[in-house]
Amino acid sequence: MGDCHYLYGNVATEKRVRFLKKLLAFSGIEEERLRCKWVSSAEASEFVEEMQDFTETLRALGPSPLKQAGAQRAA
Amino acid sequence: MNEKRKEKTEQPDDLRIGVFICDCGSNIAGHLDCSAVTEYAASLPGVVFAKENLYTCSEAGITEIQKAISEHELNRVVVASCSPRTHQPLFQSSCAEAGMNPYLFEMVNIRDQCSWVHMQEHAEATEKAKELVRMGVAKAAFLEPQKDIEASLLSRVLVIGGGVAGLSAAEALADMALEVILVEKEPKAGGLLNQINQLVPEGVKAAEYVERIIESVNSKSNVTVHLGTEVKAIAGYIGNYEITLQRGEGEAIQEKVGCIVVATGAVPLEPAGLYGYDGERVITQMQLEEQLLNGQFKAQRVVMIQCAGARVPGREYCSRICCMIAVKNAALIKDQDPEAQVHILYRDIQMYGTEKERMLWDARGKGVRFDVYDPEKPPEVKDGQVLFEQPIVGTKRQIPCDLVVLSTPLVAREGASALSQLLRIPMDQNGFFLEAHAKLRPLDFATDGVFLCGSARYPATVAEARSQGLGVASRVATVLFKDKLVTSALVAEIDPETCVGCLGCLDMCPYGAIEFVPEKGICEVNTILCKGCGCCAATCPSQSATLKGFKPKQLLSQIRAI
Amino acid sequence: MSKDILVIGGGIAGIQASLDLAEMGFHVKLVERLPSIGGKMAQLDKTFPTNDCAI
Amino acid sequence: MTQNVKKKVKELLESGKIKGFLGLCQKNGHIGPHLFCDPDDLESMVLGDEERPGDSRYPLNKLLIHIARSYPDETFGVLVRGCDERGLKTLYTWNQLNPDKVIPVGVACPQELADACECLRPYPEEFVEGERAEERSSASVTKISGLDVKDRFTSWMKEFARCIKCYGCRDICPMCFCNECSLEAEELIHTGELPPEIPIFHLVRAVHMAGRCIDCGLCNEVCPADIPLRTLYKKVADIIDEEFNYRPGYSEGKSPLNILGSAAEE
Repeated sequence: MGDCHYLYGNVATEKRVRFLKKLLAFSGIEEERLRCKWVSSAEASEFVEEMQDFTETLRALGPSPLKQAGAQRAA
Repeated sequence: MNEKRKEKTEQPDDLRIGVFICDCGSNIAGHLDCSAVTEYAASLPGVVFAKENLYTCSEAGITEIQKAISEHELNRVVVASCSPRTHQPLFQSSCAEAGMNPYLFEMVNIRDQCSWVHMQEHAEATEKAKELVRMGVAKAAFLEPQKDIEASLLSRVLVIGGGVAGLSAAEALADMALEVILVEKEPKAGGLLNQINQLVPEGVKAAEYVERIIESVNSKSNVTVHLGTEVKAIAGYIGNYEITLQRGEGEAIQEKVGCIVVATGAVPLEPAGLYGYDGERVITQMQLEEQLLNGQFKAQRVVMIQCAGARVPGREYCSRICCMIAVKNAALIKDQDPEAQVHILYRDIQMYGTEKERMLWDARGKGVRFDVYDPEKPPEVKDGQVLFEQPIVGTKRQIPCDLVVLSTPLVAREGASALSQLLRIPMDQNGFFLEAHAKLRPLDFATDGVFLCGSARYPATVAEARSQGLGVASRVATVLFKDKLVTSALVAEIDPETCVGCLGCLDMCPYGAIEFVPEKGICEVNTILCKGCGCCAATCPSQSATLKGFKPKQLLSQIRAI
Repeated sequence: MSKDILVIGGGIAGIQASLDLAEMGFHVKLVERLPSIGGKMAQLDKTFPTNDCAI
Repeated sequence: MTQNVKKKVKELLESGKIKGFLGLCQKNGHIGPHLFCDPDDLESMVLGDEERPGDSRYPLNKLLIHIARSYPDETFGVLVRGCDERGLKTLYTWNQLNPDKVIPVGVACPQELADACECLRPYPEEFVEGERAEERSSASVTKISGLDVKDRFTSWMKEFARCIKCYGCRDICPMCFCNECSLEAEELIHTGELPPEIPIFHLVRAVHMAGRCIDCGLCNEVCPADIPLRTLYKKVADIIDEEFNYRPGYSEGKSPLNILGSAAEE
């Protein structure tokens, strides 16, 4: 943290994500659908691992309720 | 995608986008179908020309882009190739040469972000490359021409601090024919070297060494030295700083400079309350230096205690240079009087480099005794003796002595935080100034135009302070040798029509580039200070603050192209 | 006096010197014995103590 | 019930401490905001409790922004309840009002109103009228939090589906002082469709309420579709408090989301 090219950009992001996760949860959207991780350009394997893990998480959660709501509205 | 929204992101009519897909030899073409991507790019709305190149960054590739700009009257160019970090400036300047505004150029990374990460998935990688290109083209449609920001540069430098680092910087800057203003708080330049006896391994007298640099600096007509003077105020920004100096109670001096070098050094810790420190029987290495210098040193039996007040809770860093100083002085005492007993109690010895390691072995050869102590059970100074426990064998030992010398760390100056606020430069938890990047930009601050050298950054040896001083001069020269300051136009702007002056963005700017203008009741961006990080744009609730090149319209069109 | 500069060695020091000189407006010729620049740094993975990627 | 307020305002006006007092008046059977400038003209002043306590509230502090902008050198008095005072404090931090130019005159809300509002502090620091009612916690938030995630989504979608995009919640909101609103930005919210894209429309507004909403509940009152927006924003305030120990109108200084670095969290 704080080890950002733009000094404190990632600190600001982290605060917002913390807020957003809880807001999503309260609105009925699983907070696991939002994830924030810092991976440097030198950490390819960490990035791959993270992405695969996130993909798994999303698969397990199933389609987003937003998508279903959108489909219903369109119909 | 929602039909209605599609209308909203409708592209401008007069678009003539050219797309160049790079094979990067086999780096990209080896893992996905570049021809298919090119064909696909040609079909995208607004695209009038698409071409595949073996190496877009080669002479041939560049010529191709330039030719296409004139032949097909392109008003946007998208290159899908490697990382923008590598070649974006080249492509942009090439576009500019061909008469297109360089800010109408967009780059798509289909190598690092596509071919390299999907090496075994030819078909999928091709599809992803198409998507990436589609996004790039979507954003390019909404790019706006920009003009680089230009500002004047004063070829003058303020050096704060007249120790060896600041003097060296001033000397080198003056040799580059830049005008230098050197400010030293004390009535005499030279810093800590004035109190030091001699320098190893050459054995030169510290005072003579620093005097030579002071004379050299004084002899230069383009250096103004202000002794006994402090910096009171700093306004402005890179290229045009306005400085207020104050000499004692005298009148304030106003100066204008283009760059600032911080060389304020550090001070040895005064070990009040440690090991019975009294300045007579228990002294610091700095006081020992003075005794050796003045010929007042008389002790027969000396014990030196390393890490006195260093690497302890609250001051956890290693001051790096104290071990070298202790070994230097121990050897010197033995040289003066081979019968003298010198004992160094240490936790671990930091003598980096073969030359310094040699000094350690030489000192051992001369009969200086070294013993490890356990930081959990530090030595005790009592009745002319030093008591300590040898950690491995657990033997308790008493060393009778006439003099105890404490090796205390260099600590940050008290005035450091005031200067840090004046200049808006960061400090670490120990009060030392924090460089922009420990390895890549060790002498720069993140703030453009302000540089750093010597022990103000971290305890440094004389040689290090000198080389940092010389180094910082060349860093300054990279800025001031130009005719004018040219910076990227991709900075934040605040719409004066919609800003309500809520100050929401003000504290979010890490560069202090946003200012509230009370007469207008709104905030304004200083485009020279702004680095285009976008914190303000992300915070502004009314989208009054936006970042050029990353406006909501541009980003959203890119996102919606997925 | 010619204002062009020859830098011998394309490792981290030579590259930084060339970049700084180029920034100052000098014309720089960087000579490296090997087919690519980068020197020892290019062979390292991470660099101590900040663990930045060396390349 | 208005005697003390009238007395106080009369004093302030007569002593010249304030140029005018922004309060409520009753005319032709209607209650509305009014700027009282004459100490002898306080007859029609009311506190806005027509049929039930607090049923005729207005975002007086929001109106004060506009008055203050036209008369930047004058000081004005304003009628405040607990929420209005939080609003003033927050508007000071957002540089929309100058605390040196505002003199609040406080009234405490009756228990009935405090209960209905689930108000954490139904009284201003100083008040000349009413009695201090007991604080209430947010049962409505707890109720929704107790639902399972799918039911929460369904229930909110049902509420939001009634939205007719009248912007009433925003227009009444004393914390919505922007000149230009993201909810009208073409790139974010498209036009010509009802309800507006849900839940995005309401979540965008909820995000903008973070570190701002002072829980006055006017959005709830004004909403023609009875969407429990206040509950949503109460939760927003709770989150900011849980995560950063900051609650607008109660805590000092700026929202942690508007301060760089993590210093504000400690």
